[in-house]
Amino acid sequence: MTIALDRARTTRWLQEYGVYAAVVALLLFNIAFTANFLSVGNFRTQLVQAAPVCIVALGMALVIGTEGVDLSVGATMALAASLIPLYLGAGPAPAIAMALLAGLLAGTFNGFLVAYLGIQPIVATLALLVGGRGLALVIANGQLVQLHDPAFLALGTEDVLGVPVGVLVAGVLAVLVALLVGRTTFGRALVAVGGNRAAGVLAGLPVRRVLLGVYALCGVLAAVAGVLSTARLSASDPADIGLLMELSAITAVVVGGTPLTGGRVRILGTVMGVVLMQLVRATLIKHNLPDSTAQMVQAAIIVVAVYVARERSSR
Amino acid sequence: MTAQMTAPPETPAKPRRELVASVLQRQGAAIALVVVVAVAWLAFPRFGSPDNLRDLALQSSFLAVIALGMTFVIITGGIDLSVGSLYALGGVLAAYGSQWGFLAALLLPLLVCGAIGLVNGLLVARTGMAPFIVTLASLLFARGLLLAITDEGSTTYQIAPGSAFLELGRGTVFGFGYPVFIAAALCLLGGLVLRRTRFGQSVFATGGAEQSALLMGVPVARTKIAVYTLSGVLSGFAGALTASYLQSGVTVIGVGTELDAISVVVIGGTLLTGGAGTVLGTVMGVGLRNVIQNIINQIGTLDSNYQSVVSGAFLLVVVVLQRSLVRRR
Amino acid sequence: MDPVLEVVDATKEFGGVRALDGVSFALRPGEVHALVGENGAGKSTLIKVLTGVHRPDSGQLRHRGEPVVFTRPAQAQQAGISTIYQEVNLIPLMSVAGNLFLGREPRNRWGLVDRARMNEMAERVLAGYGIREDVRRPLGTLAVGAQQMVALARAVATDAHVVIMDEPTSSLEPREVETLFGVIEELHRRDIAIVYVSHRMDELYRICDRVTVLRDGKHVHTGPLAELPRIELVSMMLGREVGDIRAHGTTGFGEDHHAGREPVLRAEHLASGQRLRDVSLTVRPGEVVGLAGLLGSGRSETARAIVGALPLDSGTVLLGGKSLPRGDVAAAVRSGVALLAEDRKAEGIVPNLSVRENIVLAALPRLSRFGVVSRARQDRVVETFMRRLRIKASSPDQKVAELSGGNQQKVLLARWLCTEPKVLLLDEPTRGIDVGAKAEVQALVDELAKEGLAVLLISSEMEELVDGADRLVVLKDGAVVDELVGEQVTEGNVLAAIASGGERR
Amino acid sequence: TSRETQSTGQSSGGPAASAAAVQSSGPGCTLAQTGYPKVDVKDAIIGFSQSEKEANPFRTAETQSIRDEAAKLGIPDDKLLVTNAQSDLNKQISDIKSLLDRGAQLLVVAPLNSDGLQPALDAAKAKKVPVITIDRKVTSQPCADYLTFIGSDFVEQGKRAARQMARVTGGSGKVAILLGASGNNVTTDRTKGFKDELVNTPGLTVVAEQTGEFDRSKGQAVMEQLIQSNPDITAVYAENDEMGIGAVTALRGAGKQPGKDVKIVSVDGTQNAVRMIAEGSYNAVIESNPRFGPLAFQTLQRFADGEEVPPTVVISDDEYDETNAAQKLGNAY
Ligand SMILES: Nc1ncnc2c1ncn2[C@@H]1O[C@H](COP(=O)(O)OP(=O)(O)OP(=O)(O)O)[C@@H](O)[C@H]1O
Ligand SMILES: Nc1ncnc2c1ncn2[C@@H]1O[C@H](COP(=O)(O)OP(=O)(O)OP(=O)(O)O)[C@@H](O)[C@H]1O
Ligand SMILES: [Mg+2]
Ligand SMILES: [Mg+2]
Repeated sequence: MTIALDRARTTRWLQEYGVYAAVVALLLFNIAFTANFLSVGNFRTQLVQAAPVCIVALGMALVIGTEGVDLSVGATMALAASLIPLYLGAGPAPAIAMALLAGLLAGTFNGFLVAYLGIQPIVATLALLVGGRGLALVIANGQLVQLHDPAFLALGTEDVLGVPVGVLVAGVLAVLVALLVGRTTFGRALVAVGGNRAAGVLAGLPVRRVLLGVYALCGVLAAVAGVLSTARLSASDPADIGLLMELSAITAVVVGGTPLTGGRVRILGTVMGVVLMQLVRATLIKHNLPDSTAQMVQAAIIVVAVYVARERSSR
Repeated sequence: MTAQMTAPPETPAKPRRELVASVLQRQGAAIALVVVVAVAWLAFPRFGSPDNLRDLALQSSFLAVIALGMTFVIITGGIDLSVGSLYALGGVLAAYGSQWGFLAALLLPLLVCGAIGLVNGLLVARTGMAPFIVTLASLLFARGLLLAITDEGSTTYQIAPGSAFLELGRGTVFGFGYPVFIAAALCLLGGLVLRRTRFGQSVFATGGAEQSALLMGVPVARTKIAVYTLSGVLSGFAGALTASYLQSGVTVIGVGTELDAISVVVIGGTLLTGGAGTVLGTVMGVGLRNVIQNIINQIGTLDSNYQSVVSGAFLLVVVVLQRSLVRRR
Repeated sequence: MDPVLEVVDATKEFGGVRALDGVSFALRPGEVHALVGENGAGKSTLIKVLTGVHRPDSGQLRHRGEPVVFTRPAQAQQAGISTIYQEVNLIPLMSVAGNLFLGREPRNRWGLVDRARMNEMAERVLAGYGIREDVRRPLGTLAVGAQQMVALARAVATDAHVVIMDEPTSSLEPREVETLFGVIEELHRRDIAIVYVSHRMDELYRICDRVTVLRDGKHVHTGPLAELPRIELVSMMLGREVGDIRAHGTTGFGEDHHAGREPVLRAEHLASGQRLRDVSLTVRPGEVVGLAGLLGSGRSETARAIVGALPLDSGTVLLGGKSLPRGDVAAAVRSGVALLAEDRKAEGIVPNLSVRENIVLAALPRLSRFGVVSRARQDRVVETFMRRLRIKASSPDQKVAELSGGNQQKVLLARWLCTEPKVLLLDEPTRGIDVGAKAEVQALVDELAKEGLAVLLISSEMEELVDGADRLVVLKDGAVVDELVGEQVTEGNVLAAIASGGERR
Repeated sequence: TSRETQSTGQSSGGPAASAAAVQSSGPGCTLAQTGYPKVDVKDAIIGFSQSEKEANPFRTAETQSIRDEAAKLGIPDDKLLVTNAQSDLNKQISDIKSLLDRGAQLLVVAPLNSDGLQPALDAAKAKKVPVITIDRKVTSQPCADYLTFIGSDFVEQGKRAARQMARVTGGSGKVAILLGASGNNVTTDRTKGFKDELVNTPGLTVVAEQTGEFDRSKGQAVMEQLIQSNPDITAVYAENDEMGIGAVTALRGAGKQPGKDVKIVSVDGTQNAVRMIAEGSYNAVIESNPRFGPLAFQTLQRFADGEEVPPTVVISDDEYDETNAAQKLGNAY
């Protein structure tokens, strides 16, 4: 009896805190077995690399919370990136504004398809995944463009209060999104829509507007990630930026304990999910494992992490 | 295809308007296909050439085999993202196995890809993990395995020119490649299994309302395991066919094929939420995709960047149309 | 007599909640055995243990004296135990025939499903239950009652020697209930043992031989039913003294109310497709208006139309003299209309959210400023209503999915009350909740009306309607056929109105 | 029999200058041998199948070079059919078949992959249409399955990169390799050549090899990781310029001076990389010449004229380093 109870408790604990435990375990492993791991520079690198994925994953977590999914985030990043060189002549602010506007439009478009036309999220956003990058390439005339505007590039290189700009942005956004989910009517409505849409309708929630808002937000966040990645790369590269980002983001969200069935959003978990996957990648590279092994190990880690964090059906 | 496959499930026999609407909805892809083909035939003189049609059929056959498995998976309410990787892996294994003869070339990919599909199924059915994430992991795993057996992709296994296995992908009847007939036969069989066997009924029941199906005594777990295994086997088989056709186990194929397969299944009218769908619809979806692709080629002057924009827009149009037809009902 | 099916000392926990606590239960061959208890007493759980849906944490299952372990419902079915579960558990997208024969489809000599024969057999079987629908239609397009009959036909069609029915009548209309009882008698004659769960006392006394009472997951009593006075049965279920209960009536309703003059709600000529043809009604503050009619007469549709959840072809809804925008639920809620939906699971609770979050869901705009929810105000509201409605939950943070049906219903009622509505539309507010909770809900409705709330009450239970309503609007085929006021509100008049279809006027 | 192929372009300066080809070995192929019809290039319908989107400079320059040469020869627009397979092997096969269907009499193909184009080649063979593959060799029979291959020797590129590496590092140091996409034979060859040649410089050791998938941002991300775990890296060999440029950004971010603290050698010859050499933040680039137009059309013409065509025509690749980068910047693509 007590054994059973202990097991139940352990399970619950793992479910709740599994990602954190995994992050800690991986950190310990690296400290023990990876050369030069314990250095400020190294942690900076990990955070800087994780920042764009994290920003995208925040938006993805919201979408997943509504029982949806957004496959077009990578394409949206490309769209945002493709616009930057066109407007950078007018200064970084207009360029960034245009990029974010593109993200907003892309997201709103997805949201419209999902909320007002009732198209299933996977298919609705698949259309933009297929066409969006093409559009970005058309805008950019198919070319990578080297950027030279120092103010814009500073976004990718400078620190504020000793923290890289990208990391700072990701951190602030994470806090804001967490507050949005936990404290606002919008956040409540979002989770309720994901948990039981029909009930949301009858409770007088603005279900469609909430969905539209969630996808729009996801689009904007993807665009933010696109801007930051572009600044970091010091080039607008619509062909490659954000490639397979949708899968990375979804993985991070799910590994972080947000179920794909909606009705629940875990923001801190999502951030930890991003950190976990980043550490996994870093570990594999640092130990110079060949691509084949790296991919198989990643697969195994995803399965184990999600297995531990899954919602158990009692039997 | 035969009458059994064409018959939409549970035709409501009552009012005619309802019937028309339901046919439009269920066979939306077929109707769109007819329209698109007619337009292409009129607009592009070379579209109707035997060579073009043969190539169209052949190219469609590989995707059709993969999408067949995907149809089963999606009807159970699941999704299989690993098919693209398994397709590539299957091709490599077939080429590798061909050195020991026909049977090895055929069985090796079926066994390995089937085993990965089985693991997908076990994880989905027994642990309650989301199919999306389970198959995403096996997408990575299968790619990794493929790289491992090809020295990080540096070795491409060739099928010896005299090998009997080559005939499978390269033989023709009336100029149409064997894969066309094989895919047609598989789809026919798949349609029959889906519509006319208890297993097929279990597939529909599992996707329609899993909890109810369980209470009604449907072997839900076994059904899920079976469909993921089937999807794995079929992807591996499509890979083997492709390898035979290409004479080698090419490592660079199959990237993004899962999205192709999902979109053709959806275009074919199968609900992503599960519980409804037809094999015929999927076949039509495959046809539609490849005809559009072919038309883009016929135009010839379309900038390569615009091609994906057109594909995306097209997918959107079909899905929106289909949705509005469903709504109308 | 040896029991055909028996559990000994079964215990089952769900994450800390002990749904069954050392329960033993034995079913004798050929008997109709009633299983009763409050909401959340563990009836459904016990049934699920008997049929292999759940495996008990401890305890033993015996089938015909032999210890067995059912790991899947399919195994119990193969052993001859068939079940109609509490919620209609069929496949909505699958055809009626497909549902009926799922898993035992007739096959031709190639082993393929013989659809023609299956449809023909299905038609024949269902005709015996008074259902003459196209069996190729998706099951989901049938009315709920008809679906329930399909489930019944399915359960009985297998050659079972045990049939378990978990609240089979909760969504049946009287005629269908009679059909069901006919089937039960037939099964009784064939010496098939039946477990019968229901909250309706009349039914139990009419058809059951013996009764087992559960309370809070524990076994309380097993014995012959006929000699057990009704009031004693109820007292065992509730765990209260007999005298305590006698003081209350059969329903929780009190006297008629004093309604205001001017109607606060006025619905005029509502029409929507085939389902709603012409419905006009008014509700005054402090008045309980009942909506009577058979299943499928359009009562739920009327309520949905009033809040804007049903697209209207024509008609207007006026609230306090101002017309509500069509098809805008949010606007209706904002103006003070609240609908407690019929289907608690599908349209009511948000299962993943806590009791607290479920309660404040509809009132969020009032509890927040600039879109930010005020914790303090929220907690105050939640606490007030949890106390007032006596919601049994371990804490406001408990997931609502873990509550019993009756408590879930109260949470939903609380959700609407905290929006401080002017008009409350209650669609089957006591369906599937136990006698105790039912009386509480009824008393609450009464109290609310006294406070000046306008209430529209939809119920399939005649007693509830007649006792509760000050005025009754009778619907038939989507149109108002009669209106009964004051003294006219009697069971007989309602039935007459339905039967004559409005000729009385 | 080997033969020197002459450059058609100006003798110096212009982009076409580097399009000069060196000879190759093996028995030649003649029109008579194949029994193909004689088709004059200027009057023929010519099909060009590009493999990937023209999103990187190499592909852009390659397609442009074909178009430019066709224009130069006075071939009208509607007689040069161009398709793009968008990195989809099956699509390239369809593309080639559809080119044949549309009446192409001569084919120039930039294969997506060395293996897997057999069905398309067979279709061309059946229609007696000669096929020249450019930039990537296919594993089929020259003269029988295709006419000839024009392209760089990727192994040789790797070797030259290793020699440059030895030169710029002074023969000692720790090298990180940024590999191309896995499963790509360009990756395989450039790696093999580099490692084979590197053996001759015992002072240089490879300490890490990780894929950057020919992508700038992946190259950058991998490099950032490697700098942290192996701070003693003194040189980077990137298998294309994009990853090399990514490495430059990564090194700058880590506070190192690319080109000085850490030497960078890569293969391709894009404007961006060559400019960096001139600026001193890059060390050497081995060119991978994309200007196949002149050579391709020339070879087809010679074949039509009945001359013998060698099975492999190696295009000459230039080399950029600190000595010539500034003045040859115009050559880069
Ligand atoms: N799957 C489950 N997970 C968690 N708790 C559960 C689950 N199923 C039942 N419970 C809990 O077990 C207890 C018994 O529930 P059960 O459904 O057996 O009650 P019941 O007697 O059938 O009530 P009702 O009359 O409302 O149908 C309740 O407290 C319920 O919340
Ligand atoms: N999804 C549906 N498709 C077609 N007809 C439907 C559907 N849902 C309900 N109906 C029909 O609409 C009519 C009214 O529905 P409903 O049964 O909800 O009425 P009601 O009077 O509210 O009954 P109750 O609330 O007691 O179930 C019925 O004839 C029913 O068969
Ligand atoms: Mg129950
Ligand atoms: Mg109703």
